[in-house]
Amino acid sequence: MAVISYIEAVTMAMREEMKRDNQVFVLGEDVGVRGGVFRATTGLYEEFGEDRVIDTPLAESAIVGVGIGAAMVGMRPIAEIQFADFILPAANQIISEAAKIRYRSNNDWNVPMVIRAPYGGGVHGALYHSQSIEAIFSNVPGLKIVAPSTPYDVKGLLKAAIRDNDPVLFLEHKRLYRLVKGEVPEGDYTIAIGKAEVKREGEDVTVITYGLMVQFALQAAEKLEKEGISTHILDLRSLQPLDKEAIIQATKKTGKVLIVHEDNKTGGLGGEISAIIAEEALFELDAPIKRLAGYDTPAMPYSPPMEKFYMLNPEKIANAIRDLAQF
Amino acid sequence: MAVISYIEAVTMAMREEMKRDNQVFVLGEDVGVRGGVFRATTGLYEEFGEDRVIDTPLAESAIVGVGIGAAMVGMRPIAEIQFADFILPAANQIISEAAKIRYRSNNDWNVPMVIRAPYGGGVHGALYHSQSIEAIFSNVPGLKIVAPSTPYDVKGLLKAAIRDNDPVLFLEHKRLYRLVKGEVPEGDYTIAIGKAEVKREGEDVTVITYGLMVQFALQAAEKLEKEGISTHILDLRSLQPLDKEAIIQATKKTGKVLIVHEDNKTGGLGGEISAIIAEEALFELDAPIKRLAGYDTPAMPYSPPMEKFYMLNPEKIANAIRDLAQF
Amino acid sequence: MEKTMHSSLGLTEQDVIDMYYYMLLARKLDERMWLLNRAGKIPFVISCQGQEAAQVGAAFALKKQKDIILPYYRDLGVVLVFGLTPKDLMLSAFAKAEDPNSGGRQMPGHFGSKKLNIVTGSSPVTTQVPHAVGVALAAKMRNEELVAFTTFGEGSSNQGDFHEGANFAGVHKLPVILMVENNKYAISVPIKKQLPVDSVAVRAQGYGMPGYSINGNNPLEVFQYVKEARTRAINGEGPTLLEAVTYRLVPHSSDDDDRSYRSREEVEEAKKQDPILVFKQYLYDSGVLNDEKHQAMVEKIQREVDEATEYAENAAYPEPESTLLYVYEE
Amino acid sequence: MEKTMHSSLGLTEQDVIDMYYYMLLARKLDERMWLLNRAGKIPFVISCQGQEAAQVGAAFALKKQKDIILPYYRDLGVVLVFGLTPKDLMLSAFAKAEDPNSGGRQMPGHFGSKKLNIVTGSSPVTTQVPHAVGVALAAKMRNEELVAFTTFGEGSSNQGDFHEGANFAGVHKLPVILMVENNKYAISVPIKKQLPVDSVAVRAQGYGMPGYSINGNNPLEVFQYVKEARTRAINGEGPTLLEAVTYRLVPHSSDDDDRSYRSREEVEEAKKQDPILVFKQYLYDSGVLNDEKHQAMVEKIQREVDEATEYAENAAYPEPESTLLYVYEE
Ligand SMILES: Cc1ncc(C[n+]2csc(CCOP(=O)(O)OP(=O)(O)O)c2C)c(N)n1
Ligand SMILES: Cc1ncc(C[n+]2csc(CCOP(=O)(O)OP(=O)(O)O)c2C)c(N)n1
Ligand SMILES: [Mg+2]
Ligand SMILES: [Mg+2]
Repeated sequence: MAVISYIEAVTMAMREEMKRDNQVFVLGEDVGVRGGVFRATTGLYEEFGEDRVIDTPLAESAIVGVGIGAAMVGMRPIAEIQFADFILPAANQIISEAAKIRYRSNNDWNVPMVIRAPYGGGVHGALYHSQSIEAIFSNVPGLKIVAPSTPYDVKGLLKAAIRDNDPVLFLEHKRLYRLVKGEVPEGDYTIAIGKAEVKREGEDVTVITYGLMVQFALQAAEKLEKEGISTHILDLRSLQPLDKEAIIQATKKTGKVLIVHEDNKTGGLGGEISAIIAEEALFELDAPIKRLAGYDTPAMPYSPPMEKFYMLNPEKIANAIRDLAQF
Repeated sequence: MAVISYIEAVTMAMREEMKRDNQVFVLGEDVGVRGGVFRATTGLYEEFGEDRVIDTPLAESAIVGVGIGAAMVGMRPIAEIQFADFILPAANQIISEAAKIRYRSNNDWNVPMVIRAPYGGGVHGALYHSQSIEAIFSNVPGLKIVAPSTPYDVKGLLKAAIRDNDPVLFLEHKRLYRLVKGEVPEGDYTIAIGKAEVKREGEDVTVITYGLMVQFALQAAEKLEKEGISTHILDLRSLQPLDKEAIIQATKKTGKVLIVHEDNKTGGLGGEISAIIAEEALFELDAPIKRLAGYDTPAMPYSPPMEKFYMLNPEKIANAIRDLAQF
Repeated sequence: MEKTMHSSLGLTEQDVIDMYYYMLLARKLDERMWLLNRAGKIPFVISCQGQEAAQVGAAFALKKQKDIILPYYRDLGVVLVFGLTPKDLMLSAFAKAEDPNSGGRQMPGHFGSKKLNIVTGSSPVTTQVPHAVGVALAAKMRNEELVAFTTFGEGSSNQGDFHEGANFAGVHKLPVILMVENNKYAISVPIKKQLPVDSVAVRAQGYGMPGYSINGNNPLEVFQYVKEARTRAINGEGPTLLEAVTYRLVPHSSDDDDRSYRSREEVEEAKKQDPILVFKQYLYDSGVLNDEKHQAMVEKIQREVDEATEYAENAAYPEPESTLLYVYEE
Repeated sequence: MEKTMHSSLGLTEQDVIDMYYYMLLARKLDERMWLLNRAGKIPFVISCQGQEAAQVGAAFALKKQKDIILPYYRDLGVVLVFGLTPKDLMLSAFAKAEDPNSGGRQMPGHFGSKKLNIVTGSSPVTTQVPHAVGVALAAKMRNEELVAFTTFGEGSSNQGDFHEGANFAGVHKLPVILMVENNKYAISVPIKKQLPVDSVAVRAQGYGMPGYSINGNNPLEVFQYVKEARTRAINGEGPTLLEAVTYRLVPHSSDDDDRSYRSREEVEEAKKQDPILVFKQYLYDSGVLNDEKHQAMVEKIQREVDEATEYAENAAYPEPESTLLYVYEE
């Protein structure tokens, strides 16, 4: 089994799906000859040609809207939004259109489309190349949202997303692109959208998180183990639909829950997760449900000391786990 | 003191502010001669002329974006989005621009603008004229959100919003426009953004809500009083920033919290409210934190039996309060 | 109009009688819906009145079961030609379970039927333009001989999605026809407050495509231009922007009152160009139609509208719980 | 260029020397930033190289402290003329607390200074177009004699905000100048995949405003057209769309490698039209500049860039906790 990076897993999944099904195609800014500004589409233009790897004009609403049109007649577009921060011009097409088409047509039409978007900070990206955008789309029934944390999950979930008959927003953490490598089988496998995974078993404190923060939480847990604190880590993987059952099980495991996300705290996904627990597993709790999240500022500044101040890291997570363990 | 409707309070606040400050102006679709499709701007065109009551082309991103430009140089635009459902083409201007301008310029520039948007259902508006959109904007530091429930609050909060030096999304529930009347003083008063209000004192169950649901909750409480159940009702009024202190106080009051909103449950504002309580007042609770909210479908259908099935109403709220009281 | 215009366009007498029939059917259905609304039987109507010629003329130039259409809310005339029946449309107006457009989920005017190649529509204006371009892109990728046809109002041509969609279509030379139905108003806002130009068609130049402003009260002229646009599209020559100039004869919708923003004289003046009257006159002048035939047609339509109304009124509502279905694939 | 072009435009010898000075200053600052980036001292650069003539020519046609500008990320030349200093710009490149644009919060290239009438910019492209229109609307409402001037790339002209903003400006005949800096690429995407037309300027017709495609390598031509546009705007004749045709001489940004998508020959060919060289030649030919004066200017600029770099490198970072400031009014 090859050990590859997170971004290579993105590319591998797309390549395999494009080979398997010639309805699958890629469209976005700079995805062609350039292979994407992050290189996620490297080699696809050469292999599948410019008809199936389309460099679009700089217009996100058209990228998504044209994708929707093609998807409705049975194509399987993978639309790349260059940075998640630039998805907002397409908000209307995603929320009013893609997510509502099956419902509004009473199951007559549907939109089998994936929208890939590199998100997240810690990359000197400043206010507009660092944002987490999942919360904005987490109140949108009809849309699925996936945010994997490992190369293995990337491949399995991206393939599942491409084969899904509903629109999927596929969030790739930019910092993970080259930070994390892992074993990824060459052949075909998918991971069901909507299923979380326990990434580490533990007894004292439960961390519920996703994306880059899974990796940071694992590092924190490693460290805390030496202090005698045992951390249980649930990787949500899918943000919509959430795996409620897994959230409740993970809560029961330790009775102390820390929800971690890089996105702003207020109005972030942590609220929903906490509410599920407070509604359905309140009496399993031995401590308040804690949220460790980004500050409520408009994303993170460029200046290194400010970015560092803003970003979560394994230390901050370890501290929060420790506090909760001692509660 | 005059008894006026919710929508008349909207008009009164705008008229008084336009008289007071000639930097205040209105722009939007059909706001001029037509006086708005709901008639919120009735009479303003006649009184202030077409330069200050501007019928714009049909383009929400421009309505907001042009407003931002004018606001940055010191005007005080009130932009009307005809239906909240149609705010999404302007999502980029609101979230990437209006909300981030003060922060990104290190306090050099700011955007004193109000965006008014009629939202909510129960008006035969079907999927695209019934939506609640607050959740999409509740994860946006830099933006304020207000959603009043009474004519008195409308006037005081809209005046505060117009005088605010940051952008305010002002959500008016369409169903309340003519449903609710109340006493509203002619003269000048404002209500601080960020302050909730207890709309009814009670002992058994706390309802935390906003907008139309405040009125429905009051009706439910009235009914339950006869059954011997005493309901405490907190009207949030401002959704961003949330009045945390008031939420915690209201929780302490009864130990049993029901959060009610018309918007979809998953990813709705209820999650954030619940999380605040579970984080900061967990041990005040005598029961799970319950959320009564819209179903997780893409807004409500047109067909009357479906709309009725979807919409919350005083009976559904009373049932939820009763269940919690008996917990 | 020249008396023989239709034959020079290759249309038979039966064709033009059919055209007229669909125009009149659209009008009569629309009028009935207003009556039903005023009688409190249906909550909402949005009208085609004044735009039937543009709609029917265009639809006749397309190939049913082959071309894919993305109509906007006023396009009663288009969808009737494409196969939605009076009954289907009344079921939608009454929001009944059998409504093929949305099962009663959407307001009337939100058309859609996969089997009839009518793509589902929504309320936020102009979102269908990029969709049409995407449909055309798929057709090009698959080498399918079809065009995507979409319509929208002149007010809606000011939305960003128009620009982005048109530009994409132009760059990729896609088989798509964008037809603006310019009815002079966006609700209450007159052209001069919406557009700094006399014609939306001039915008075509910015997208490297031909653009024509045509008489939307003449179904034959619209037929001709759409047909030519279709031929260009099929031949790989790319998209076309058409502007069919019409007039909205009634208020924006049943919730609107147009007296506050336009004079009765203006409306009366426009009624003289009512496409139904103009085309009827043409058919009489060409000897294709006469009072007798016309009367028979009116009666037939009357019956169809009556039957559709009766059926829809008595049809079942959707089950309340069905509200929860089809958020995702099931 | 005619040797006397500048005087026929009413520009003095000193004016054109100043123009050249700002062009060269922008170039030298930009080159230094690349060096600093390659040396690992600053994380990011986005360049003006190749577009200095368009920028400086335009800025010279505007009135400082009166007109309001909304520049895009490449507009080093524009903002230098409007009063941001090399020190200010290096403080931004090093993300230091004193950076007047954003206090180190934004990437370099995100200009802003209220006291210099430079409106704060962001990264999502084209959002500044409606802002510029709003600034112009305010000016019109207040009867202020000023224009709003905004720039953006040709790729960005495909965003909906361009269309919506331009249309709004056209309808209200607002005093705004929209200038496209067409540098032939949007990152890696060449013109022919972005635009179905040869020139963005043709789009002006769709917005009822004049549109001109001009030589962006000639600061005097750009000066002339912007000046005329300004006069029209001030006279109440409304907006203008200008397209300054240039070439991006370096990769998109310090994160880009342009070898994968354009040939070295193409870039070398373009360098022959490098606006700095072309304008230098003009000044020599006109007898305004010679080797001696040029050398002195180069040395002065060298010193300014050195001093700015040194100052900024040694300046203090913002306090980490200041991250929390200014989300709302305080
Ligand atoms: C994005 C959006 N904004 C606002 C509306 C509300 N609205 C519905 S129709 C309409 C006017 C449309 O005018 P036009 O495009 O000219 O079409 P017409 O109704 O005249 O046929 C408006 C503003 C909407 N449906 N979508
Ligand atoms: C809305 C949005 N989408 C994508 C990007 C990423 N991006 C930054 S610059 C750029 C290309 C811009 O090209 P052009 O407008 O021609 O300007 P140039 O950089 O060539 O001067 C892209 C795609 C962005 N900044 N904003
Ligand atoms: Mg119209
Ligand atoms: Mg460019």
